[in-house]
Amino acid sequence: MHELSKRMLLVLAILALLTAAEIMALSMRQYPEQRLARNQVIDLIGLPDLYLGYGSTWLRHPGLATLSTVISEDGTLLDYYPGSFVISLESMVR
Amino acid sequence: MINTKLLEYALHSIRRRFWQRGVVVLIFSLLVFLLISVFSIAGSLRGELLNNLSSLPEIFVQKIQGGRQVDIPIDHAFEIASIAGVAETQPRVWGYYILPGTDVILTIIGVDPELPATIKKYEQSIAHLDIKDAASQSSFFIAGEGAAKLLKQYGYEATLNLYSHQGKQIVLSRLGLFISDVRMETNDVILVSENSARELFGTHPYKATDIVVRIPNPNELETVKQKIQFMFPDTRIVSTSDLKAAYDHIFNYRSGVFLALLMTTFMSFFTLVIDKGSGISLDERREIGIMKAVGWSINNILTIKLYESLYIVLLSYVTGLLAAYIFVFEFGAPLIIELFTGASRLKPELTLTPYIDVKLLVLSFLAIVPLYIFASIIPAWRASMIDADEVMR
Amino acid sequence: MMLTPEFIVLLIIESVVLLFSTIAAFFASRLAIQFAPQEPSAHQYKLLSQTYLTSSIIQVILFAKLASFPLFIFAADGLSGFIPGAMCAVGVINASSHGPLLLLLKLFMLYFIGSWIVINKVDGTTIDYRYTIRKYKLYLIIYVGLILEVIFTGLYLFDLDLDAIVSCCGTVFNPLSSTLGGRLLHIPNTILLPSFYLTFLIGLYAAFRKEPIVSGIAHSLFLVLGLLTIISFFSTYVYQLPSHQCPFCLLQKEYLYMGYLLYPALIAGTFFGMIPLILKLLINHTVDSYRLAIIFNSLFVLVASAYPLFYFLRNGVWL
Amino acid sequence: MISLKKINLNVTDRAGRHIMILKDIEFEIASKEFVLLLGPSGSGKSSLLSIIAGLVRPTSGRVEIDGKSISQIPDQFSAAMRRERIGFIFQKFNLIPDLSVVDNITLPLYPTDLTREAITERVNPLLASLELSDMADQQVNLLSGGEQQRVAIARALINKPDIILADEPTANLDEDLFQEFLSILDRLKSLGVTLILSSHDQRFSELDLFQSVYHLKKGVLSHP
Repeated sequence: MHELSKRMLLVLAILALLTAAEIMALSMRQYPEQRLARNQVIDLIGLPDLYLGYGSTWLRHPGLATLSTVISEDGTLLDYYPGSFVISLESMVR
Repeated sequence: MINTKLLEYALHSIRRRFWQRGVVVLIFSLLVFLLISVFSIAGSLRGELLNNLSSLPEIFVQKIQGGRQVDIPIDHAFEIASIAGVAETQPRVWGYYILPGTDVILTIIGVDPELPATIKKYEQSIAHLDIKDAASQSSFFIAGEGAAKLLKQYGYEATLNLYSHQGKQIVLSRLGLFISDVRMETNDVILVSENSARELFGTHPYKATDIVVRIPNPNELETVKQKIQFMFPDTRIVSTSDLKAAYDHIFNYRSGVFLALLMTTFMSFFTLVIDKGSGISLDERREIGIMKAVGWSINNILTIKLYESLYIVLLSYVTGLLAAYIFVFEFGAPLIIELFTGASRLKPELTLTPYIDVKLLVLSFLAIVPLYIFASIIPAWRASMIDADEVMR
Repeated sequence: MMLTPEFIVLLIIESVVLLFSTIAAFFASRLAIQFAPQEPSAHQYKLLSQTYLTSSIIQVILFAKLASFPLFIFAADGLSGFIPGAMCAVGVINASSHGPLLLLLKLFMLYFIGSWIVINKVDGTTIDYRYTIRKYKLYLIIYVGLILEVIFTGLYLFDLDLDAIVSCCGTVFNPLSSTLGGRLLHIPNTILLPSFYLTFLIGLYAAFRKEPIVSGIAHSLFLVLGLLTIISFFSTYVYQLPSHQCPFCLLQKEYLYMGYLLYPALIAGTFFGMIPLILKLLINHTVDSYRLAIIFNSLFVLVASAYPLFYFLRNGVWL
Repeated sequence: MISLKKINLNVTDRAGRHIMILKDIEFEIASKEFVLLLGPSGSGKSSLLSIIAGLVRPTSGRVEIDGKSISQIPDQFSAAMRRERIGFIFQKFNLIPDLSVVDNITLPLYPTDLTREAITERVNPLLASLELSDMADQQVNLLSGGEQQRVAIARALINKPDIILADEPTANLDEDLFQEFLSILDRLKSLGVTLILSSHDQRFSELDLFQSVYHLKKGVLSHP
């Protein structure tokens, strides 16, 4: 009984330590060269948004899209992508 | 103070009823795993965007007519440049190009034609660069990774034929490809010279798609913004601070968390119904009866039941957490990433830079552990109330 | 109404606490009326079994409350970004009129539930269920307190005005302003500090001599003085800025989350210091929690006084 | 030492019928006395023992051990009394099947604040005296009937009780295991323990082991 329960506590302790180690390792892990390349490319192309692979144009650059681009794209899209998804900056800036 | 023997007994009884307890641990760690993975991915992407904002031009000026964006006259750029605090303004021509006969949408961005000469500045982000004859090229293109792969299927590798909006064919020769590290930003991008872009989109020579404005001192951002708005009432001005607020809105830390935590709560209660609803198995009833007969008090039994619940919920939380971080940041979240990438022909591959959100860890812990402990009170009480005499008969 | 993740979790925990405290209150009210352990009827046996349920629920409620109190401050701190003028939790809590009252009620409830747990432990050692009925009547009062707390949290959240400019620790706690914090801080440090250390010593002496009444009074005074001196004196040394008197910025990252060590030590120390008096008044039973009181209070005073001492050693001058 | 005053026990079964199990039981047991409780199965012997152990509350009447009533006291006190003073031997052994021999024997000591070392010191001589040392870590359900009986006895003796309650201990034991149990009873006699043994086995009445013998039929006690 004693060894088995000690082993179970050990399992929990080891998992907790592993998690802490993983979190430490991840927070330490920077990618300087990748960061530099990305900064250069953003400076070159000057567009903010990541390519998350959307079919419609306004979703490629929601940052620069206006509500009208949604409607011009496909009115029905509004239901599928709720209006709040596009950055209707008009509503954002109070 | 704490009777370690009771803790030992509780742990041993978990081990003995492994399957019934194991199911609960599995469901709970899956729950924590899902919650933490989804938010780590969202957080990582958001972190990526916010980092990019630092090297973006501070303001984008778009001309709006009838609610739609139209091309902006280039002389606006000169007037904006005159505003104090503005370092430089640059009219840009960019747009979308749908490869004829396919559903592939490419982003065509026009940059100043002397780029081949100044390409050195962006060397880090471009590969397969044939620098030697770069300077002489006028009609060049640099393709993003996804776009290049796709165009290869259509036979365009070294050269690219685009059809301008009048139907005229424009032939461009490849200057280089964006490296895969920046594919998140440039996966569908085709960089061409401004002249080719104008020819492709048929933009009026004195007009541009929009104007970017660089303002070195962030404090002057708002004032310059108001000045431009005052100067050109029919323009829409997007600043990086708006973008930042917008990204928060999109990744919507709040409503996302709200939904996820609500889901967690329902799921945890649902799991508990399964686990505790199943009542106490016959041999467990007999065991408690025997324990009470040989001298265990009701409080002792409540204590070991509490230890059991604590161990189970802690084990589930830690396993779920560890699994989530390894799954997301070591293996790139194979399946769950699809949640974040829409459907499109250009296969988007996201590289997730590590993102640790301590607040989320604390909140998910507090959303799950107290609930489980509360829900395990009543079953533990029912177990401790078993009548020893009747069970041993 | 502002729904940040912290408030969502807080509301989840508070609603579960409310649900279970209502269950416990239902049983407690029946127990308080019908409990007569001497007659061996089946009904009494059922009531007896329900005492275990209610005490387990109340013990878990205490732990939930111990978690939800810092979470409330953490949530308020999280809101400081959205409320203009609020730099930390103080501003947010003052953003609605119910804020400070809610905070005091939450603090008071910790002590109240804690005392119930101690009474429950003592009742467990009596062979004739001497205090059982009284402890369940006491729980009904706690239940009213819990309801009040939920109502005040709701009120606080609903009339949280996000656009109104609020004053944060700068004005709230500076002696000149007329706010509650301000008036309390009219007491200059030259009086506050010696009385703080004096009540600490009296408490220590009473704890050694195991005097419940003196210890109880001294420690309750010490709690009030402790909170005041943290705000007006010790916090300035933590922030090393004479004008910055704020009790919540201690909880932030740049000050090594020192608040999470100081406040629990003060609360635990004063709680264990007051328990002998509370138990004497409520159930006339003597309990010896003095050792814990001494440990926690000295820890609190040591850590708190370390800041000005180190500051003086390093810079050779007081703030 | 143990005195039962006007113990009545009636129970309502699932069908709601009131069944009288024990009626006006009244008797005294001196310390170190061996008492035999004879009666057919179902005559309320087990309930009487459970009442003495404080496991069951009598409908009326009082049970006193050394003058202190144990029938109306809170559970933690009656549990503590069972833990410190009473050893229970059951007819079906009532061992926890998937625990090892040692864990079963030391089960009563878990709630106490004895250290693990103190417990092993106490359990080893007991294992030796009941020849269980070599199977100490085996799972109980793999043992034979006789061995399980010895484990149950060891469990009853682990907390050095001064009262042993044995409820039909020899019900499913064959002849030589019965003799073996008798030798254990002799050893208990030398330990100076108070024993209450309930059985329907007449063989016990021929022994001169028991100072007093009671007959229990349909809940009524008679002292021949």
